Amino acid sequence: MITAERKPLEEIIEYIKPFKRILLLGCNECVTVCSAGGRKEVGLLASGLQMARLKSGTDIEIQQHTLERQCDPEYVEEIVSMIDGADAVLSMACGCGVQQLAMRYKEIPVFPAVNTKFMGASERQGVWAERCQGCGDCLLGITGGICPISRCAKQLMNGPCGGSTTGKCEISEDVDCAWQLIWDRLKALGLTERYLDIMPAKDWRSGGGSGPRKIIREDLAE
Amino acid sequence: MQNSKINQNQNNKVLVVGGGLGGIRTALDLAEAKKDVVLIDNDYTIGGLMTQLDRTFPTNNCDLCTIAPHLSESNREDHIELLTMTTVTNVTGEKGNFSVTLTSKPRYINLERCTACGDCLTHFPECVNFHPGLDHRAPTCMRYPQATPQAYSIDLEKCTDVQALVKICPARAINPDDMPIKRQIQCASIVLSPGASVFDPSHLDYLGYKNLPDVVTSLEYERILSASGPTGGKLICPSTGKQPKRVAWIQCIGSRGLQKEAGAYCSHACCMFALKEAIVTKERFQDDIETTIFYMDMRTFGKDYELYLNRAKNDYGVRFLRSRPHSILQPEGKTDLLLTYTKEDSTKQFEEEFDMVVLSTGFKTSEESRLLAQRVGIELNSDFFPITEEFNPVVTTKPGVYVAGTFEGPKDIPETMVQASAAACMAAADLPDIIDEPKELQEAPVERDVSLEEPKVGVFICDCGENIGGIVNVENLVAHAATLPYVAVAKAEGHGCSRTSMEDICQTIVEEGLNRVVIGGCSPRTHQEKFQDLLQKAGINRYLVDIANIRDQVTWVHSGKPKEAEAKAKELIAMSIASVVRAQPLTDHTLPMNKNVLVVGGGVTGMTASLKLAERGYQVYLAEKNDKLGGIANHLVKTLEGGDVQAYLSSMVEKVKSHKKIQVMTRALIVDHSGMPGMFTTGMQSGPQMFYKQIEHGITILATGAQSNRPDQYLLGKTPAVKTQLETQRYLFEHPDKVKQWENVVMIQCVGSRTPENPNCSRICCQNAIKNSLAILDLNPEARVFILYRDMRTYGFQEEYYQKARERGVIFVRYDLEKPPVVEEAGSQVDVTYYDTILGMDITVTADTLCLSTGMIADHDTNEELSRVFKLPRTEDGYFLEDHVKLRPVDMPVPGFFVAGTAHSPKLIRESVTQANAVAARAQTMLARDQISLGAATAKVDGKLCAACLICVRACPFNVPYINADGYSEIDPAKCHGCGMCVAECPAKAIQLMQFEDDRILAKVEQLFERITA
Amino acid sequence: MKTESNLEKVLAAGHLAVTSECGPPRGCKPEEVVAKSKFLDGIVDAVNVTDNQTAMVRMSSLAASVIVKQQGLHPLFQVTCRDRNRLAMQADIIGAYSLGIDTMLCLSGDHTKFGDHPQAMNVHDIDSIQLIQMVKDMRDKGIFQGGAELKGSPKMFIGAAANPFADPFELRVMRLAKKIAAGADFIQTQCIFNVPKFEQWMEGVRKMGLHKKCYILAGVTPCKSLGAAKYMANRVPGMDVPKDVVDRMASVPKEKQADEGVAICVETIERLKKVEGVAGFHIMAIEWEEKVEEICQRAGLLPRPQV
Amino acid sequence: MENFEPVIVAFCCHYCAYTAADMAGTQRLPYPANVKIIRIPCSGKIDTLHIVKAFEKGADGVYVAGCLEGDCHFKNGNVKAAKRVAYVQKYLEEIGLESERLEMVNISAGMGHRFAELASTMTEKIRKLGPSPVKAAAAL
Repeated sequence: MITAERKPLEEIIEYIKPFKRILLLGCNECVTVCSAGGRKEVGLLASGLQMARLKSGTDIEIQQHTLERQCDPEYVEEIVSMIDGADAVLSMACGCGVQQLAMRYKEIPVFPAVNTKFMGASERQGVWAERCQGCGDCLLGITGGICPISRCAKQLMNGPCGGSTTGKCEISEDVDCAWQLIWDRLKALGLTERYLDIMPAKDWRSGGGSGPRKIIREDLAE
Repeated sequence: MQNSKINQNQNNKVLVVGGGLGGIRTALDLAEAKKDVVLIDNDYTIGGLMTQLDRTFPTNNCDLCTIAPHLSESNREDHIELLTMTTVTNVTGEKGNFSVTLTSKPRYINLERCTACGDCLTHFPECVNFHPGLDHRAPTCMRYPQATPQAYSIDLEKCTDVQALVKICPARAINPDDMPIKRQIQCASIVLSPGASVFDPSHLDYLGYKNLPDVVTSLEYERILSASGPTGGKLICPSTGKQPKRVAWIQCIGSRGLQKEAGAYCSHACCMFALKEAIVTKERFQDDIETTIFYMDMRTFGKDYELYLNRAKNDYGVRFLRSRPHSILQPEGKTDLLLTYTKEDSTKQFEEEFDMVVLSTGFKTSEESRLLAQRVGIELNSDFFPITEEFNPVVTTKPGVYVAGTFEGPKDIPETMVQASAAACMAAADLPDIIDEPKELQEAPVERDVSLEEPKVGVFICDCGENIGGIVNVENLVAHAATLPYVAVAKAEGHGCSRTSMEDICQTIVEEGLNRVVIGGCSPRTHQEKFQDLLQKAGINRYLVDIANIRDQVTWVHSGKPKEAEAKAKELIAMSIASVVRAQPLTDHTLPMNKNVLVVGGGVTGMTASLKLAERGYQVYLAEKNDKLGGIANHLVKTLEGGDVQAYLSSMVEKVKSHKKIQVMTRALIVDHSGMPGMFTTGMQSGPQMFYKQIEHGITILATGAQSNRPDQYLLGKTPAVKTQLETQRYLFEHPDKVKQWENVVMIQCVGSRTPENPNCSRICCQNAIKNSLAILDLNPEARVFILYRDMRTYGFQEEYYQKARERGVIFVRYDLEKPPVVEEAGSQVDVTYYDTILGMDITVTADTLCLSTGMIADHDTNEELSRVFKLPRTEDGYFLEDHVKLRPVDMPVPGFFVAGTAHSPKLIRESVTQANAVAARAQTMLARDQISLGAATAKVDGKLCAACLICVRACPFNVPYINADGYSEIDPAKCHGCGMCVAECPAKAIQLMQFEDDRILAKVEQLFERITA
Repeated sequence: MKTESNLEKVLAAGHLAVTSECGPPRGCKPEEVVAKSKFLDGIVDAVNVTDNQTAMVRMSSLAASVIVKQQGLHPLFQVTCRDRNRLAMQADIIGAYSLGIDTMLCLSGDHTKFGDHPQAMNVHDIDSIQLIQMVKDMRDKGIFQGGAELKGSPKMFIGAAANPFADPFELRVMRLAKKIAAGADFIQTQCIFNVPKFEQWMEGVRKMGLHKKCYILAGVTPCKSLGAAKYMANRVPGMDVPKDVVDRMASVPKEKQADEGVAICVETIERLKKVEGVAGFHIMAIEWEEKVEEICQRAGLLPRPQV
Repeated sequence: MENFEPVIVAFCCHYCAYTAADMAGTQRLPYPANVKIIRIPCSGKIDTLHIVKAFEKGADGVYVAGCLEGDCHFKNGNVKAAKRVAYVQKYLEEIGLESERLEMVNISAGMGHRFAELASTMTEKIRKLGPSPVKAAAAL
């Protein structure tokens, strides 16, 4: 899932300062799941903005709506009737959603209300952790199912650096050493021999090294 | 007349004597199983001793909160006739047909009229019985707000101006002409649970209790700690009013035959009681107060109690001194108390100063209950506790009369609850089978469909006598309410909860075609159900009412500021109106009840429960994993008291096998399970061929037992000279000649228990060692028996056998976990070396036999498998974990599941039998119904909004929500507890809690501020 | 002989080699490099020139190496993977060799979090093992990492680092094996205070015969003060300073602590000499270069052989 | 703002705090009428949105009252409530409201005194803070 976090309120207020009628849009996909931009957060932000604007003595009208997904044009089309009543759009979706809106509604400014963070997994209630950097050439099959690209601070592909201490990364005690995890798992799987193979320098083209990426499924693409 | 419901000619009811926690439980169990009960108590309100406790072990919960739901429950039950201030004066007849004379003292208050407003107390405090409780030094004013009945009581003798008192009551409930009432009732059986009183140490001069204010009993200390106690929860020394710095507890006051007039028994609960008080003290004051417990043996033998003891020691730093206190003195001119004591390993006297000393006083039967026993005609033992059946401690010497709780013998709350349910089971068995009552049929009014109607609100505002009307102008409130949107009718209602007002409200609803109701009155906590019932009677959905609490939370607390009070009352009423217009009709969730029972485990517990339920006509499936019934009892010979286990067991097996309604399945293995409470389906493989079959049942009883432990210690299994206590017992029985040749026998206690690996106490081993050593001495009086122990835990009446063993020369030597005995092989014998603390050296005994008290451990494999299949929680050491360790000791958290016997925790046969009976009673409360009602306050998911994010799945404390096959969250209303935590965390706002929907809460908020922003 | 490196010559001749370290200045002060070089002249066989050590910006290690070279010493050019991608690194290596630098050390590099530019991106296009492989291929196969032919190969004597004390311990020998397989000619270890643990690691090294495949220089550091010992014990990830070392530092008065630190260092070297497979020492006297001579003197490592 | 009378919303859990409020009534313990109680089944039902909405609509102060720690009838609702309150406190600061206007309290059913005491101290505290800036701005 894509994770995100609400931007500081101050920054959002600054974006929409010149505008009176705001269309605040949530997204019922990833940002709902990570509690950053679902119906609930839309309500909270609307209320907060309302208060902040009241305090500063400027009027604001906020229309709240949550789309099923902001990254699909068909869903984005849904708000076509609401756009007319707004001076600006504030989106609580990830960067994909914001861009989709901006592309579709060229005549109206669209602002992000969240910072898109990373592709992650739920560790437990309320905690999301980075698990993938979309390198486009998945290594998990040879690293015991644990990704050194997204989980090692130095993206080391051939083993732990000298800073690995009791299973933790040198950058923080809260961060697991990815290579400790990989090693433990390889051991559990009886695949420790595999570690001795030198993993060659990575080809980063698949990971964005050659510009914006696209996937085209010939059988589906029109 | 308060006894209007008692039908004089029927003997299909049970008399329950004593309205403490045990009596309430018995009455509730019977009532829920549709048996009629007369519950009497000699006090003004029910609740007993527990209402005076601050917190209870081992959860340290606030008691008031845990008992409250039970009390109001008992008042609501249709089958219970509650008579307070009432005693038994005579009993004639026999089982199935008793005739009992009851005498009630006058209350001088009409219960039907009294609204518990408290005006009488305010104006004539001296005339009103407000319970002083057991704390003679500092009475507490109002006992507790959940008092049942919700009424006061008048002490007319203390009243000088009766007329003035009568006038002060706005409800005209005071009746000075009230008379004692004598009445006769017929009943089929009687349950006695009048409780016990507490030992009074006043006559023990050396403890100074009478003269030194800072020497208090444990119950008094409890009152001082209690938030509703005399000091408002402030811990202070009574003499100085200052917070103490050093508090000591002295155990066994009035127990174990230690003092003059003390009982010879152990009082069972005092060790835990003292631990709790010390822990609560430490929790609140940490290092500001030092806590010391002077004890002989710490008896923490209950389920997970040993962990509690370890917590007190290790986490809270409570100090434990194994010692015998000699005296408590207060040196002239000082406020300190000087405690003199000797330690276990020397005769030297030590002195230490304390600010407060708490005497852990034990239980004692009261004169009153001895008299009761005499009147009822049951026999008492030398300690004045009832003589009971050897395998069934709730059965007395008189058929049809049962006992429970501390009246039966000293015990703690969970065991009281278990006995109370067991007594209910026994008492119910004496009743004729009931025919379905027409009573329930008559209340099924047709409900009007209001879902498409515009809201039409009726607002009814009580004056509650002066309580509301005396502070605010009710007419103003009515006038204001009438101006609000959707309000069709607004009127003043006098005492809204009185019969006449209720009728008026009902009529208005019908005549005006109202579809929403707001009551302005007292707390919804106490009165919501009453008004919900009223709506139902008036033909509209019961959930279309909202109560504005303008008494307890307005006029009572803002009486000094009538203007503000009136404004606030208006606001609260407006908020209720705004909220109720958004209320939607809700249906209580019900399920049809399958009346078959699955009992898992064919030991004594499982068989007892099976028989009890089969005898009531329910089909029982009894699944046993071995090829033979009887469980661990197959290995037992006799009980401590001399009961013949094998004879008991074989007759029980016979009965089970021949009962038409019991289907026994041996070699049975539970493999799958599904369904909801009241309609389960469980699949199992059984028999030599392991055939698979499915059973439909409404109740599941877990009686899977435990295993006897066999740790690899002290050469067990390496030489025949070393045996477990269980093996020893068999050996004594089978080879008496060999026993006669023994010279030395050593027993080691706590083998494999109370260790870091298995921290809990096995409960049964101390009495086992005593039992076997007495048996050895019977066969061979010359034998020298050594018992190496850590704490002797012969609780209750077992203590007397312990004393007997000491008298007969059994040598008791204490050892520490750090210095365990050492055992070495010595030919056919073993050398046992232990450290003697008194001699200060190692002693070696060459023993012919070494008996290891290895105790019990949970049946991990079985329990783990079953907990997985049934989704039930277990304790850390593998036993099943009940719903509430205190108040629901045999109910599992999943409705329809019960646990009994050693599957719950280690226990003796009679304790297991009691639990088995208790479980049978609890099961009958469900089996008696045709439908299971689950209430309406449950969370509901809107699948269209749900993002299947799992946040509700993780937030639910009861693991109810799940993502269904359609890909959205689903909450089973049968399992939902209605807390609303999922609702609050749902990021998609896809969940609503019925009765507390977001729009209703927000409507209240918006309404409150309408005036301000407008 | 694979290269012209002085260090390789010393090692190949069977001498115990000695290297030390020179941290480039944080500004345009070439004279500091000159001054540090003076302390080490004639004392060591090669001087490690660090590459933005602890993720703090300094004079580039290439430039500083050149200055060291100009002083007549043998620079040991350190390269980390943190700041440059494979193009930049290869360019620097070619440049270095062209300026007469023939010995280098391949490192992952400290994370920027610890330095003075925590905002900076960590490059890590390749890791240290891939770097070793890249240099080896440039030297032996004459090809760039991308596969194209190199016109004039850098004949680098390739070093790598090893930390016998980091976790998971059992991986430490295997990781060394990987570095050697990738092409490391010599190894410099993390500072050794815990000799028994190092011996344990060396046992593993010998078991795999790794000490025969490359030269292992044992790292040592003199503690300047009790504070420094404590800092290394508690704050530096992957450092193992046993309590008895700290206690020993604490047992002497403050003014004698420096001497004690040197004494411990010398004793450590003496103990390490007895460990089979140790081919020399890497003395890290951080901002204390003037003491290297004394240490070498007392440890009997002087004079340095002329090869 | 001479005669400023704050309006304070108290979200009280059914089992403990609301019962304590009733008990304050039974014992006739006066507290300021500024406090208006909204009953919820468990403090764990408190919704961050409802707290924020109360401020938006004009509350000068809000507090959430749950059972004592360890006493929650639904296991851990009060702990969850405390976390949510702390979260909203931060948000209030972002909006420009003093976080002291919001509080989490724990109270047992028997603590009528404590309830009255809390209501008084909360009212006093809010009185000192003055009217909510949001309400003040809306009034202009």
